[in-house]
Amino acid sequence: MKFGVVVSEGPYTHQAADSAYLFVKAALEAGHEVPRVFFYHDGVNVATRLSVPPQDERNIQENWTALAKEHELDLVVCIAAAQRRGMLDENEAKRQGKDADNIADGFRISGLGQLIEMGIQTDRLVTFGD
Amino acid sequence: MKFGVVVSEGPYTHQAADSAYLFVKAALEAGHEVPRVFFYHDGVNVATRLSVPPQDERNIQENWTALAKEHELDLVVCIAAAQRRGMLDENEAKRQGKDADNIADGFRISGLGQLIEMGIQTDRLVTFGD
Amino acid sequence: MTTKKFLYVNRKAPYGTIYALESLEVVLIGAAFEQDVSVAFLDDGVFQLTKGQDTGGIGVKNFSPTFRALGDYDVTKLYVERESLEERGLTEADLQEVTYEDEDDDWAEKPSIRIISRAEMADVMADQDVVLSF
Amino acid sequence: MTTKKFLYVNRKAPYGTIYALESLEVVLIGAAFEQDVSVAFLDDGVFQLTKGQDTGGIGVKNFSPTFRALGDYDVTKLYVERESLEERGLTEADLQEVTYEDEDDDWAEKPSIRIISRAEMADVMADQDVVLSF
Amino acid sequence: MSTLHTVNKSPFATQALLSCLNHCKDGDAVLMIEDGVYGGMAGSGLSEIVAEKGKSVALFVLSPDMTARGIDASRLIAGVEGTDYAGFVDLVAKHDRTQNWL
Amino acid sequence: MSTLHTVNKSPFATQALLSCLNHCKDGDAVLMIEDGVYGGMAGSGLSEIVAEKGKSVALFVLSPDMTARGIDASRLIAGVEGTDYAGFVDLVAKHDRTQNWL
Repeated sequence: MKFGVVVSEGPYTHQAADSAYLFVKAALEAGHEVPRVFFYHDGVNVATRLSVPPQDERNIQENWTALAKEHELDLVVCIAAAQRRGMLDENEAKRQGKDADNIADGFRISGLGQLIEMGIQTDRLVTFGD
Repeated sequence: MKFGVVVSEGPYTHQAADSAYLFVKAALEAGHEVPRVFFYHDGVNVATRLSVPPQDERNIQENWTALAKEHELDLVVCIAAAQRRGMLDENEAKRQGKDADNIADGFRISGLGQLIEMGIQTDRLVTFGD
Repeated sequence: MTTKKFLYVNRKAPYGTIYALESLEVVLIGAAFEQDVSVAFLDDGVFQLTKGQDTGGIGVKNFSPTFRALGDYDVTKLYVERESLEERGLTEADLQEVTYEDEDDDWAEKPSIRIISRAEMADVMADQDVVLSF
Repeated sequence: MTTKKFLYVNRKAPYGTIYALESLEVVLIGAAFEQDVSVAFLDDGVFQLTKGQDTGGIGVKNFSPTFRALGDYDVTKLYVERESLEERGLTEADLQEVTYEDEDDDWAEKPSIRIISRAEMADVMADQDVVLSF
Repeated sequence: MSTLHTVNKSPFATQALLSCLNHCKDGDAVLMIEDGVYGGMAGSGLSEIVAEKGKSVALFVLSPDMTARGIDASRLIAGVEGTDYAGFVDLVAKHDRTQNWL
Repeated sequence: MSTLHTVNKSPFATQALLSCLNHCKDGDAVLMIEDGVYGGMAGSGLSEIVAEKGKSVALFVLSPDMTARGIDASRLIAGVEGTDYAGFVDLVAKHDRTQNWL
């Protein structure tokens, strides 16, 4: 079965990004497909490569990047939500005249249409948020 | 009278950063001092210089930076909260081996002790959060 | 492309948090995909539709007029829960008018807001393919 | 340096959100400033002190043992509201033991957790110079 | 000695306002801001509880937040007073401490 | 046709669980996760409401979240079942749609 997953809250602040990660792992282990994970609202902050959590805490971004690499996941960061919150990739930074970017490997920035498309193309949609 | 202000939630997502901004402006206009504003929890995200809000929305970071410049405000971003959430200045980026930083002018990164110190040295403490 | 029943569920008040605004952005973008769209307002979500919102004093963008544009995007089913209104001391008269032009009825102007009971809201929810919550 | 009465107010459950953990970080740092510190647990904040927390299954750090270190930082007044416990079906026996050594009483080991009524909690709150809420 | 309490949550969504009212003392003030302003509305399922507390504590709503949400001042519970940010600042100064119910 | 509902908030802090229970239909399932697991505890002021709903809908709590918070399975309301992430996945697959009460 195909599962679409939405992450709506930021890392560390809310458990949503952790719960979603464990859910996606379990879904993949059970033989389901997860064609896309969509990061919306503060969920876009999961994608920053600049976080430095304490050594005895999990690294949420690295967890997602590793899972994406292992299973070729499509991790999509909503561009509208990301712009408000200061999440940019190299192209966006150039386009917006910003002198830095902060999106980690394994995440890509795209439009809200990708959320709707995910709803259309998957069998189930699960949101983790606040 | 001296007012200390804490901002505990991220920009746009929660109204806290807007309310705190209007409160600090009103306090200064009434002749009070605001020796420090402390950004904690997701409040640290207010300090990103990479945000690009829609043209018909306020720019929360620029509002704070301008107010800080006008009134020589001390805007302190909690280092522990900032590290988790990927908010770094140039020094921190270097120290942590990160290839980019994102703190805007007018904000400085420092420790939680600055929050306690603010509580000791001000007459009133007001928190805007979730 | 497959047509699915999409329900956007709004349970939060406007302005205190961004969910109401960012939900509306999804509804507008989603309209381009020509799905069967419904929007639900219950609990504090009913506050999103109050008329007379004026955000000049808080420096935040007033997005409430955008609801009136939904008809142009063929989003014509805005379900509002009666019990949620009542618990908050609101009536239909406190909500802004949102209408659409019915192309199947000689473009007659019709109300988009449908006040329904909690039990009917549960029926609407149970009749969807995709439920997006904000 | 001035000595003020600081109260840290905890009203949120642990792990679902970070407030409980980041509140504890403030308390620990604040201890170095030698103020008169109290910590209040009410509403869902009482869940922070339950014993037997084991976060292995959710990949999040278990910070509950840190409460037991508070005594070493001279943070010895942890006020827990009885009504909040009762509404949640909890008793003092569900909470972990937190103690400190009383230097004024030959280093006798004493409980840091003080179960108080809602009215007493209101009194504690009204007796502070600085109230920090999480 | 008295306290200014602020509440920024809708009383229909969270327990913050109720908990605040349960802990404030005679002579304190409660200022409802952001989504908290809904707590000042008359005719809701919670209005009576709020009005009753208004006999012993001073109740305020932040007018700019009220106006933003389309609530007319005529909808406020009798005794609940609207104030602007300057009034908010005065309330903070006037009371000995501020406690924020988040 | 049935729905899996998830609730991730403490029922003592927000109205999410109550609103969920008020809208789910016979044969639906409700899974309490994150801070939502407190809704599954026996002996609280809300246990009776939850237990009563358990007669018409299937009630679950996510065990890893329960264990994290120090709640032993023996504390659950009779009829509320613990499940792990694999069980969560199965519940999503088994029901026709998922509705998340945030």
